[in-house]
Amino acid sequence: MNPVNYLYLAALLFTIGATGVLIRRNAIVVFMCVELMLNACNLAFVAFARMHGNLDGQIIAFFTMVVAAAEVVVGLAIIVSVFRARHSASVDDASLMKL
Amino acid sequence: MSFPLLTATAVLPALGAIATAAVPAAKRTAAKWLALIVSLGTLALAVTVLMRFDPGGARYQLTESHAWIPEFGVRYELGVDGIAVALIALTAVLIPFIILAGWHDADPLETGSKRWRPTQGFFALILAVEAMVIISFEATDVFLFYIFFEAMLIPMYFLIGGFGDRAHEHGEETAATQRSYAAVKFLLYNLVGGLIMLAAVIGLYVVAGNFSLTEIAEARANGSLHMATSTERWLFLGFFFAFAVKAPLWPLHTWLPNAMGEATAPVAVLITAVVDKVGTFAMLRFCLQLFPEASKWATPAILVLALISIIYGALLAVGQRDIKRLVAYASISHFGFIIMGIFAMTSQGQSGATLYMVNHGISTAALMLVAGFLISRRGSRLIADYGGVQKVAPVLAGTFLIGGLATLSLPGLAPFVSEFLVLVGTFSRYPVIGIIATLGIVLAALYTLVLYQRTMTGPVKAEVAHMPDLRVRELVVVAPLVVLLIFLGVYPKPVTDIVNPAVKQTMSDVHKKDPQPEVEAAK
Amino acid sequence: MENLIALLVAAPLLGAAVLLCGGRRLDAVGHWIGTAFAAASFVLGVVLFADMLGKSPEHRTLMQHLFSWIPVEGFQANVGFQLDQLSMTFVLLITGVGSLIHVYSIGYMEHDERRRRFFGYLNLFLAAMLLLVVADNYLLLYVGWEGVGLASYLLIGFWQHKPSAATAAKKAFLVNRVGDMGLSIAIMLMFTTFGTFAFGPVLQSTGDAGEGKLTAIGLMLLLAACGKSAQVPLQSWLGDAMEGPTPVSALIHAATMVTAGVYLIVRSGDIFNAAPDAQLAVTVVGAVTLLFGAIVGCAKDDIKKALAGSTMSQIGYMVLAAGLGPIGYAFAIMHLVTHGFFKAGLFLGAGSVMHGMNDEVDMRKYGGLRKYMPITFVTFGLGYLAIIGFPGLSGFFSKDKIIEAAFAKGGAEGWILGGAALLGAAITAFYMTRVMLMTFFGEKRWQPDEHGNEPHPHESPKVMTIPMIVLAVGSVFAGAFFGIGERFVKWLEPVTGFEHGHPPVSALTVTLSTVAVMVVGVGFAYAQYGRRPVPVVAPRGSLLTRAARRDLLQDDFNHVVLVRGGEHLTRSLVYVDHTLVDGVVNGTAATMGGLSGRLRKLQNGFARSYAVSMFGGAAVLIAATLLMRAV
Amino acid sequence: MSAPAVHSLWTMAADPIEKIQAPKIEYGQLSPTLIVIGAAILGVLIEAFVPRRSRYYVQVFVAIVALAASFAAVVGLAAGGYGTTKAGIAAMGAIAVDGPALFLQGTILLAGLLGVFTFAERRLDPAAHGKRVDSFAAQAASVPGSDSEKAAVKAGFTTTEVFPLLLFAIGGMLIFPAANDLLTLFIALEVFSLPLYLLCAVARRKRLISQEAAVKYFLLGAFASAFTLFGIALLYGYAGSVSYATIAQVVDGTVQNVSPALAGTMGNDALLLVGGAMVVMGLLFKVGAVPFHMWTPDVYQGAPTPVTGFMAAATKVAAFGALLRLLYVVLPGLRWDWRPVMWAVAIVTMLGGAIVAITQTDIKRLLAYSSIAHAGFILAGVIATSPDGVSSVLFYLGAYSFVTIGAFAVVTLVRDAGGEATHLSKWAGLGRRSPLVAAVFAVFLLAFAGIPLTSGFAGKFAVFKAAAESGAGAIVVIGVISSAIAAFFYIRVIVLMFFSQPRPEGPTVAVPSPLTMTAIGVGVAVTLVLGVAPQYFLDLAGQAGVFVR
Repeated sequence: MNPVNYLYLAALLFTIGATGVLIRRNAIVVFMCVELMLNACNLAFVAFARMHGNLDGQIIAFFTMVVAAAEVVVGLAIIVSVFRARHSASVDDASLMKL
Repeated sequence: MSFPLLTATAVLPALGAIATAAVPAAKRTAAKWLALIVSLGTLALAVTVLMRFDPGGARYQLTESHAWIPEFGVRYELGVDGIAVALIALTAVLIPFIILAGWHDADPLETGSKRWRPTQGFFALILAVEAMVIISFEATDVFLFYIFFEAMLIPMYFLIGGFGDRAHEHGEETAATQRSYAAVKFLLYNLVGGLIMLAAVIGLYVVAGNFSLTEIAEARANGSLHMATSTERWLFLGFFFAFAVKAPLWPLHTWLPNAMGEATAPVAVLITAVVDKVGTFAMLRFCLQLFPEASKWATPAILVLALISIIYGALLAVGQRDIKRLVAYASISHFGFIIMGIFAMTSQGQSGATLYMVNHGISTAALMLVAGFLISRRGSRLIADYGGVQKVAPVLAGTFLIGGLATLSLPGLAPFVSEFLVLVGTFSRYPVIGIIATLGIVLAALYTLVLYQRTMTGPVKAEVAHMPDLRVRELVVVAPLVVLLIFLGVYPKPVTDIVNPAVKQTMSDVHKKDPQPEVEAAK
Repeated sequence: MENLIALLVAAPLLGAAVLLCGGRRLDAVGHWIGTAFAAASFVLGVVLFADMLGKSPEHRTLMQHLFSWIPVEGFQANVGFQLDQLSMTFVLLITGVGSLIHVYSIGYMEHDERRRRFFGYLNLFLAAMLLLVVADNYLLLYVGWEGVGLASYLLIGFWQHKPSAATAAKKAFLVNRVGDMGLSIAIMLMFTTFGTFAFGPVLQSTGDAGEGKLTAIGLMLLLAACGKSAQVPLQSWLGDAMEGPTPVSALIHAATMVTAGVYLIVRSGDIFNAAPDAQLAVTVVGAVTLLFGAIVGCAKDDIKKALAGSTMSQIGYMVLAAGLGPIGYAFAIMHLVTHGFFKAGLFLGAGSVMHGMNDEVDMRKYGGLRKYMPITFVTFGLGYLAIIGFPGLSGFFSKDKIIEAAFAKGGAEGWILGGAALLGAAITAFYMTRVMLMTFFGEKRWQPDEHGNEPHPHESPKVMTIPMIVLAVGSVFAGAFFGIGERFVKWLEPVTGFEHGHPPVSALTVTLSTVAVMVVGVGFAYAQYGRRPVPVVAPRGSLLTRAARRDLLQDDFNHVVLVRGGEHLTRSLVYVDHTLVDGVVNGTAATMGGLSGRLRKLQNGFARSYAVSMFGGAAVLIAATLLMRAV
Repeated sequence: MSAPAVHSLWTMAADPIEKIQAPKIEYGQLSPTLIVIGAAILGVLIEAFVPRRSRYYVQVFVAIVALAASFAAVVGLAAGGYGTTKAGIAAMGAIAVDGPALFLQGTILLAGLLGVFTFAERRLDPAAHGKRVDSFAAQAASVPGSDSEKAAVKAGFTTTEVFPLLLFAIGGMLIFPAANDLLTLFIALEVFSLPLYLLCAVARRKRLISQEAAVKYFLLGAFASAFTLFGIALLYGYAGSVSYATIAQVVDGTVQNVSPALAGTMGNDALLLVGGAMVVMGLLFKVGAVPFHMWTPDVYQGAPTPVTGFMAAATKVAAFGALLRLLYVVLPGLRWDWRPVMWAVAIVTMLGGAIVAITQTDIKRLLAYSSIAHAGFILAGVIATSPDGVSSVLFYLGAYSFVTIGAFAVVTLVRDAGGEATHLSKWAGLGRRSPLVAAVFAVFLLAFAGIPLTSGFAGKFAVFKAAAESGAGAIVVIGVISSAIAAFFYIRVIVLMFFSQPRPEGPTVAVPSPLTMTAIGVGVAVTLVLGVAPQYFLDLAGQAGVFVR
């Protein structure tokens, strides 16, 4: 199967994730969409690694997962603290600062 | 390595400014005296410069040159020609009078925090301005000049915005708002001008590779530095715009009436008699030398603008109800004459213009400072609030009249010489413009005499009935100015002798010769 | 000898400086100091005169170079003096009459607490006027020219507490400034044409210059002369100038300053000789003014204004003569001098009358004063006879010559100008007789003023009468002295040149007709004011009379056209400056603010919309990059 | 030195081998980073083991020592010629040690040092229950206004974790501009971003907006880094490697396609362009360039002011460093593709920042927008694509970071009952109440406005000059115009401080401890010195103007 299709899939996932970030209100969901985008990247990396026949991409994928994990830690911490303060996880509620 | 006289002339007031600012809040009077002494010291140095300067000698004298920012090709280069010397002298002469005239202008009304020291600030700022003005007269490096041309805005800005007339006809609150409006207007106008000039300065660097006025002018002269016509014109416009804002030239003038109206009289004098001169001076020194061709190209347009300034400024002066704004518009008219003289490209015009800068400085100082004394007595700037002052304060009225007569350039007083030179210089190249400009002298008579009549003559108004005549301090300020006006009116030769060689140089920079009289031409 | 010229000018200048800077401590003696300095310059003048008589007519000119004034490349202005017969004449007139009037003022200004300053101004005037006539180049002349203007401004407005005085002073200065504009333009033209503006070089090289240029110069000089000498169309200020103290009117606005215009034209004779059109213009101005002034003089009830009108008209004669070229110059100056005597005398007389009448100026409130102030009556009467050209008195000689010369111009012009001059003579006789009758003859018509204190007419003190007597003597004999044997003409000829005019009719006819019209004029006046009592309240009068009372509406014209128009112009300009010029800038600032406010709205606080902008931005970025490659 | 990259090591690992050859690490040249990160880890341990009351002192001590030592190391390296002659690639091609890297690391470290000072300030907030407190929450985890928070305050807790977090962030920033392959770039990005997200959330006062700032920053930041990562992926796909050198070679076409199998990807310009654009976009987000700037105002306003100051200064430095390296080392071959785009970005950034700032009413937001405008000016230098451009940008960054930290430090001083009084109206008449503070702030504002004799002018001039020389005259003119617009709002603040009557209920100016004083003092000193005699630093930046490949 043409490896390029994997790339298309990755791009598709990435776009879905981005769209999710743009349209979903719940901070958690938005965050999950970001994770989705990261995973799309991982797919792309792996696909490219296979095409180039070197392991760089695969290694990077691991790095990405670690980074994603770290982001989860930080992100959830922030989101949860906001949730506890406002009893709402909606990004749109967090709009005290504007203009 | 001789004693850096020029640097000293600029550094002394700078240090004086710092010292004055450092005087503790309680020692208000000490600060005043310190400032006065420093300004007198500067005057002494300026006189030394005058003495050491040899009109017949090299174009730039007492030069100093040190590396400063090689990265930008910037050098610390100082040097004075006749024009600069004359203007430095003017500055150094006027500042002590300005300080003396503003003796009580900055005494704090309400006591703010213990650290709030308006008086110290006021005089420190004046000295700072003096330092910057002097160094921009001395700088022969475009970048160096630009730095101080711009930097002097800041102290001026605080002087305008921070200190206003005592009792203001509309009350302190509005006064404050008007002041800050005037200050901001002043700063923004000049900043925009300066920034546009910055673009041109950078452009000049890109073209010329350094900032040394002498080198670039040299290279332009012997053709080793070629500029595309369009480039030269753009750069010229960039420079000229900044100077025209500063000068100010119609239609970039509207900041001046606000600034002069709201500022105290001494500061107003500082603006129009000292700081604005940097603009006209720079036209002579930078525009003509760096961009001779473009200057000639722009001459017609500039002359027309100058002509408009002359007539327009005078007409608006007639229409003013506020003494200080009237003087401001009169100054606009006079700056029109100066610029016209510069760009008439005749030796009469340019010598006249330089002389005009000096004379206008003195005459405006005389008129404005006396007006300031008058205003401080009555607490109003409105002409309508006065009348019959001549009866109660004859000396004040007399000096005011002399200042006015100088403003309408009465023969026998200094401004006449310069104004006539400018007119002749312009007329001999552009007769029509010259004739129209002559209308200016009628209008000048109109606004001056109307002002005098409304304020000084007629039945004595009740509010001015007990107005004291000039005090000793005020006489000390005015008398020397009057003497100067008369002396330079009868015997301007000392100044012209210094200026003429420099003007001859400039004329050769722009490759212009005076038009020949018809009779010789016929032969 | 030369150095005396500088002293001549310096003496009164010093006097002015002393008096004006001296302060109150000089109040007691100020008037004596002033008079002393004036007298000193008169003595100097006499000494120089004597010296001059000692030389042969061709070598009488004294030159003195003092110092280089404004040296700029081609433009070399010097402070230097030139004293020739023409200047000499003026020097004597100015210092002589000036000194007399100083003396007179001692009495006249006795009760004014600012007398010291008054004398200071008078001295200042003398200095400026002397500078004007002894300068050796036009620019220095210009200095004197404006200097006398300043002095006249200060003196007209001497009683500043009166708004009318202040206004009159301002008006005088402004109208003069218009004239000065002409002078400065003339100087510029000279500079561009001859490369100099010193009398000698300019006047000698008129031959090399094009006639067009010379005509232009001539017209500009004429404009200047009109301003200073109150000639139509710049005459409007002279009437108001009477607001000044009477000695001022006598000295400045009758005898000396107002004649400066004539001096200028005669001095520039060579230019006019080479520019016939300019000359014609001069004669026209002169003729028009002499009629204008005369008509105005007929209608005024204010004695000083009547005399002012007469002054205008007499100067009209001089200008007319000056416009006639070499045939007229000498007579212009001659009439100028005689006029200096009798007109000054008349004004001093008027002053003396006012002095006795609580400063009442309305002739309708005089009448029968001859009984109360005999000396004034006699001196005034002699001056009267002189001005109407009563045979044998000075006015007769000078005026008659001018009329003759006018006819001698020849052709239609000659007839028109001559006719105008004759008519003028008649009217002169009429209005002067009117003044005479209304003031000194008939019944007393004065009543107590609103404060109830009735004037007690009395003769003035000696200090005032003596100058009047002296001037009266001058006005009687000067003409004969000058005229018989063409003494005056010979004296001036080396400077102004002279040709004998040849009128189409014999000189005798001209003289006789002059006398005839004079008699007619007197007769009319007597019929109207001598035979029947003069109403205290002026009758409405004919249209012409009413127009004449208002200076033939010339002021109204100025008011409507210049003043009103000017006010509107300035007001609208102030508006424009505020709304348009300033508005543009404030407008840009405002638009910036508005733009900023609108862009601010994008920052709506919603993280997702931020994300949208980022996403969009990224899309644009990518698209642009690809596009760059594509193109 | 072309990269015998780590990755080739991995690829070799595919076939059987006798012995594993250990990777070669130049510890000396990496010492600045290592010191800081080590100190950060140490900080974590301190949090775990040192008793609460003495943590603060130990943390501050460790942080300051570490940063100072690291800075010393940077100076040492620079003196050792590693910035110029001995510049090279370290850590098997992962990190470049060259002029720009060292210059920027030095700047970041100094900024960090001043940052630590402002972090450690404990005199400004009124003492809670007799205990000195800094501007960080007593217990970040506790709900604002809850009992647990009150208890924490009463107990005198303070969030001393901020110091290790700061150190981690600095560590990341040190790597960021030195990163020599895209992976390191990404990791560094995350390493310094994540701590900053947290730091934004831990303000003591106004905690709600603080947390909101954190959320926004975090979500948008993660969003942006996702883009970056995808861009990296595409570049990797294009070049078959993430090492800058290799990519550059492929771009220049010096490496020919190995096998036709790779024709689809290797050397496919679409991948290159799109990938490059996305990576650049991630960096533009960090520098706050329009249209990726929208997080800036909110985050700057919400975050604790010391954090804002540090972030505004250091992040910009690091991000621009990385951007420069990317554009100058990886994509010079694409100059003609990205320059026009960057032109556009620079222009809209300059104008946008300046215009929107006019109508701001909160001093912190105002400074945020001004920082956006400045990002635009710096971009003008970036697109000069000449060594002059690089050095001008370096100089500008150095000058700018000190002004920024100083300015925000002053903001921390002006306080009223509700903490810092950041609304402009409250600053009215400050000049009368405390002339000195107002004067200092005025100096910073004038520097922002680029008035001569301040560092701002020297920087602006350098950047514009470089741009003009590279033929970007239009950029210069627009830059000049926008700085005229910008001048307007700086002046507005000065007017407010000096020419308006003080409000009776106006804020007080707290007297800070020597820490903040030092921060402000250094800020002023550098501003004036760089304004009057910039030559030395210009030389420094000039020597540092060359990237190693």
